Amino acid sequence: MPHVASWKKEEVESLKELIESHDVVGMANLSDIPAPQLQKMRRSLKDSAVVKMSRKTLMSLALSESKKENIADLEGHMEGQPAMIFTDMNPFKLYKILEASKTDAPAKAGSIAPADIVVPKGDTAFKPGPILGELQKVGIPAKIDKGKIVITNDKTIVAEGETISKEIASMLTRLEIFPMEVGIDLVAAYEDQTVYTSDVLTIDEEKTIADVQKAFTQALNLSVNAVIFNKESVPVLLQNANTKAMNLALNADVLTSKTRDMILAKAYSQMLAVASEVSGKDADAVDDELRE
Amino acid sequence: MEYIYAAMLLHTANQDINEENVKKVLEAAGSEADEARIKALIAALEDVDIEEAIAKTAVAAAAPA
Amino acid sequence: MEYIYAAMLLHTANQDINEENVKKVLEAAGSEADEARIKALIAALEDVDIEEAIAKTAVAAAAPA
Amino acid sequence: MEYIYAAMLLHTANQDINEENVKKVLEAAGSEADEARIKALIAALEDVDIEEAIAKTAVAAAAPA
Amino acid sequence: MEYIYAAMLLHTANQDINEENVKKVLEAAGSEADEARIKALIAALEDVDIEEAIAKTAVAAAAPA
Amino acid sequence: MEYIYAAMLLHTANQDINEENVKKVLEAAGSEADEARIKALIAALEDVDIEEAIAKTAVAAAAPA
Amino acid sequence: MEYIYAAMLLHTANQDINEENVKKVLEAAGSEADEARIKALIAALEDVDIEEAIAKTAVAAAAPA
Repeated sequence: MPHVASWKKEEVESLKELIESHDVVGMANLSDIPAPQLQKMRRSLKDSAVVKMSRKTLMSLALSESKKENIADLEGHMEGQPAMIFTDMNPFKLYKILEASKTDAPAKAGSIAPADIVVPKGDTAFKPGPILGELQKVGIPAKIDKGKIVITNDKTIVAEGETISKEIASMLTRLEIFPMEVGIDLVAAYEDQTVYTSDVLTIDEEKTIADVQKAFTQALNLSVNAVIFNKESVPVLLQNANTKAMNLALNADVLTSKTRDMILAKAYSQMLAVASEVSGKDADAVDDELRE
Repeated sequence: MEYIYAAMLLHTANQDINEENVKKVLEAAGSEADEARIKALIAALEDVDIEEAIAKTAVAAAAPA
Repeated sequence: MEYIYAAMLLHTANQDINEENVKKVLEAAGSEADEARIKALIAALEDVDIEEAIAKTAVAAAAPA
Repeated sequence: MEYIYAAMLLHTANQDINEENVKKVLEAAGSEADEARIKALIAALEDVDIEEAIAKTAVAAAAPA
Repeated sequence: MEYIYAAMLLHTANQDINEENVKKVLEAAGSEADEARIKALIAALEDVDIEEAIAKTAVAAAAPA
Repeated sequence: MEYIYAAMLLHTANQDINEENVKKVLEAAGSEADEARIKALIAALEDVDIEEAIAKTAVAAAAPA
Repeated sequence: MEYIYAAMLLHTANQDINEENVKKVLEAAGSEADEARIKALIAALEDVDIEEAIAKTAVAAAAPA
């Protein structure tokens, strides 16, 4: 090992210890997180994860010296202001927790819009003044109405993926629109010889629910269509059987306790239908009670 | 309504809906048979498609539920 | 539906819906009168208040329309 | 509905819906088998395409019972 | 579906839906009675209220159209 | 529904839905594997196009409308 | 869908949906068990109430039917 300062050696050793003592090692990007917020997040993660900022070279060293197989691959995922996260949580769960803890933040000049940024129509807190011109200048449709500045239409002023200009960033802040999400970006996580990147770590809960429902529906369909008896399929099979039996009884005019009233009513309404046709031709062709 | 039921009965039994038949059915049912009304009914039914009228009921009844 | 129409005819004419009457009506209509079906009809209608049955079902069918 | 269920059972099992069979099924189910009703059932089903009648939505079925 | 109709038949006739009865009904209908399927049916019916299941059809049928 | 899920799992994995496999899956899932029910399952699925049966709405079939 | 089926099987059998169990079931079904997908499944299902999701399907299915 080349000559390095002893504090650096110690830091690498401590990172290595953390790597060895946790199942999951994540590589995060802490760019744009204000210090107080980072403090808060660290505190809330305290029992489940350790966040460690260090120099890239030291982290690389610690990763490459670790005996864990493939963990050195994490090196390729250092972005922005990299930090390491150590936890025993399932990496998918870690990602979910970090995403959920992100908070809204004001736009900064030069930031990339994470989604379409829309200025909604409606009243603003602004009194008439030069701000009207400034709004119009950045493309926000505004006018004065009853002593207030009002935005006349919903307006997408920055599309997803576009860079936010200085003027727009400052206007969004004045409008109290905070389009950015700030928090710990987990870029990749290592567990058990595998490095998972954020695209893999993303969980779509709605899709999971939809899949659960789909699986159940498929199982129910299969049970009913193949006439396999279980407690889910039997009620449906009973309903289907009942429908078929009722159809047969009603279509063949078989009087049963369940069909009797309906068949009588059917005869009656058929009679009324014929009577109405008949009385349409000649009112005297029907008796008084059938005349409308 | 007896007159209509009588006509429908004859129709379903594939019998002619004429004065004689309607009268016969009504009398068998112990109902008074008014000649003028029977005549009017038969005349009116000439332009009525009973099957169609009945079929319409079915549709109307099915629709609401 | 002949049997049903016959029953409704008798009901409307305020006559008893019994074997003899149903048979008489059906025969007057030139319809074959099957004893078993007549018996079944009468048995099925024995405890039934026809007016009520019609009213109940008709209301239910008409209401949502 | 026993008679109808018995008919559906026989139909589904590809058996003839005749007096003997319906009676046998009803009795096996501990149900009273009334000859007249059985005969009436069979007569009623005689002219009916059962598959079609089963599949065809019945008017009244749509009405909330 | 024979098994289901057999169960409904027994239910309507106020008989126990047990192995022996279901088997008896199926055999009377000339249907093969598979013990395993009968068992599965009975097990599934343990948690099912037949009346309620059937009643739901009516509701479901009434809701949509 | 364990048996069904086991069958679907085997189907999706392109494995034979036979006694041995179904049993293996059920046991791996800590579920009691009843031989008779497995046999019944396999018999029921024999002539069934699973892809089709999975996709075909079972519940809507109940709707007469 | 194998992963979901495996999870549903475990759920129905009242077993824990954890890595070990899902893997065991998938392997018994002759399916390749990808660790990452299993982990993702488990993390995703942690916040999902399977019973509730199923109940909603059932309601949705019953309503339009």
